[in-house]
Amino acid sequence: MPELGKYAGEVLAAYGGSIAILGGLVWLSIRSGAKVRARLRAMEETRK
Amino acid sequence: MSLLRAEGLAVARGGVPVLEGLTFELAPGEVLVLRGPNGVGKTSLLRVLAGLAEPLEGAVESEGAGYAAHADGLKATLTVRENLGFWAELHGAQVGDALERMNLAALAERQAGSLSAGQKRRLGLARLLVTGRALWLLDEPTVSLDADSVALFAGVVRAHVAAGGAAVIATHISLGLEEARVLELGGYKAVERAAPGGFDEAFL
Amino acid sequence: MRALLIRDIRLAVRAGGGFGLALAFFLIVVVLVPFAVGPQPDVLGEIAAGVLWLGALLACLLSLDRIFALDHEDGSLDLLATAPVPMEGVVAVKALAHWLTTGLPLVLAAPVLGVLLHLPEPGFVWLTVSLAVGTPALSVIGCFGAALTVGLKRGGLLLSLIVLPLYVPVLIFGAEVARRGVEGFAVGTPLALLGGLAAGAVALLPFASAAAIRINLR
Amino acid sequence: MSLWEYANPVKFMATSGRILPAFAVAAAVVTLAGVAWGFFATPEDYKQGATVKIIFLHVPAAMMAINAWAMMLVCSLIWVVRRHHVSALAAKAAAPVGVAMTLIALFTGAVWGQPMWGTWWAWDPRLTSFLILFLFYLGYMALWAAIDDPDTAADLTSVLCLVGSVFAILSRYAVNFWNQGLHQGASVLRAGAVTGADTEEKVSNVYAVPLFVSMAGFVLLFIALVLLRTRTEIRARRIKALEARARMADA
Repeated sequence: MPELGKYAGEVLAAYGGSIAILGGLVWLSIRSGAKVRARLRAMEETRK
Repeated sequence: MSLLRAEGLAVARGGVPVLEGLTFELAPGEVLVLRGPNGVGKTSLLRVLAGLAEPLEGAVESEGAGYAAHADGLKATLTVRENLGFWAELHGAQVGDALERMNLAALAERQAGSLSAGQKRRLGLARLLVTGRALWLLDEPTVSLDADSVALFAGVVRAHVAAGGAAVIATHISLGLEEARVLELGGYKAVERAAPGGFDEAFL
Repeated sequence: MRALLIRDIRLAVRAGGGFGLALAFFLIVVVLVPFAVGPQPDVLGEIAAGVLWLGALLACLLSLDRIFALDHEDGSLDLLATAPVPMEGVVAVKALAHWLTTGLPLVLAAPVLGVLLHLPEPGFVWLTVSLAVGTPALSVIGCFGAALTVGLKRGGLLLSLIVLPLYVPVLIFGAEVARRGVEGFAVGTPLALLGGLAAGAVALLPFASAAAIRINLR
Repeated sequence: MSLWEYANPVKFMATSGRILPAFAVAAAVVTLAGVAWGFFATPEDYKQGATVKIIFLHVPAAMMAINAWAMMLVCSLIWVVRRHHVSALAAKAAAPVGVAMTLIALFTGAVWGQPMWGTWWAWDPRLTSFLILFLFYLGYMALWAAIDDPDTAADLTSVLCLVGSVFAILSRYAVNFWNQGLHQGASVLRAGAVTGADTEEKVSNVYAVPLFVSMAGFVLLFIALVLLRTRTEIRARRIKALEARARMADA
């Protein structure tokens, strides 16, 4: 852990918040991707 | 000389092809009645013929048409004469005897909102007369008309056609227009084509 | 085209046409401001120009969804599209009708409401001028938003969400003219920018609006 | 062999499926490397203290917030001119990524501004422009969500994107003008002191190198996310088409 001095709170908040936003976006993208993929696969199965 | 020519027309509704392979021509003095079950694409076809929508394939040739659909484009707070006058001026024409021919002369100064459903419908058809267009595209024009009004309407169409006009009419009921050609749309229903490799540009 | 203008104005001023609603809304907003910030004349005078511009903008927004929605519902828009007039012209005329029935009354009412807010003396002329130049831009930009959302059932809120960011430059330059007028500074630069913006919007946006209408009618 | 081949969804799905894992791994590695380098291995600035570390998130996010919109603009143009569905869907897929980047830029900016300017928010031209950009993203996404027919939605959002781009640029200049008009001489608060081009001139290589790594990471991350999301959108579009087919077969 680096020495952050008196601004530790700000720096950690900035990193934490940004990682949360990015992580949320990645998670949502992957989850919706998996859902849609499964639905399409099920549909193609029933079509055959 | 033809007023309307459709060539190899394919029509979609909501992105899905419903009709394809339609080719026909309409000369002055002809009436074409579109028949087919609900959802076959009569309205979609008429909108393509009117130039409101693009065909999926093929081409439409016409010099502009008077179009009339379920909604009449009437404004409730304008009088009958004002409603009609607006459309006449927009088409660079005169109201003339359109009110008399549709049996609306007595109602000319009434607000359109106070008319009965049948009277509104007649006013909507009177609007066609003032467009001055030779080709009429009519989507269920006789909905909410009584027997007398249907006869009146058929008379107007006959007069229009006799004067060198033409009409395409989508309808369920018989209009008593014996001279009309009938186009059964069921035979032009688009079929699903094999989709090579799972996808193509249209995702089908 | 003249027929369309006359019809739209007639429809707006007849019963139920919504004429005066925007004006009443503008009045109410201005009356509410002192309740919110206090009755001190100097405080009110300082914010008056900005409040009047914002009030006019919101009042203009209020009536946007009527521009095309009613004509779409009753089929008039289909019939206009098949009439021998270009859709660009129809859109431009409808925006003009909207301005004549909404924007122009707001411009005329603004100085009167300025009195209520203790707008400083030198501000009256430039407030009126800035609104007179800016409100046509508000009408054509709003017309574009209305054209985009015409086919939607619950388009009202979406219309605001789309149109308000587009209003930012007009609001900035318009309010700047009024504020500089109040403080007695030269207004030339922001007024020229506002005028250029309005002229550009009036000249070009009808093409985008007409394209959006055609897409929605398909 | 031309770029337009990838306008074919089949081709696009096949190729993107092959390259996506590589991009995902590269994005993860480079982003983490850049951000971690910035966080752990950079010294404190003599004036800003440890807050200087925030630029390793703030600058790349701000850059991608604008680039995402630019990409949407290009995709919208391609859709309008050549009507390739993949292009329209890629624009749709990029919007939420752009929003997230804008949010990060705004959030890190506010957190940085608190100790430096003594306020969470200043109506500085740059910050204000990003707030307006955020509103444009919201309107664009809301319009996509509101329209049922996918092709109509693609058309209308493209028109909005084109017009919105012009107005976004106008807003940028208007905001600049507006702020200078208000606070003449108060340019100490200009965000330019820490962002964008100014940084590279002011700040030594100690910060510049990890910043470039982080920026490269964000670019890769953006590409990977847009590929993934575009694949999802293409599948969702196909589901819609199949459902429409089924409805038609019933009728």
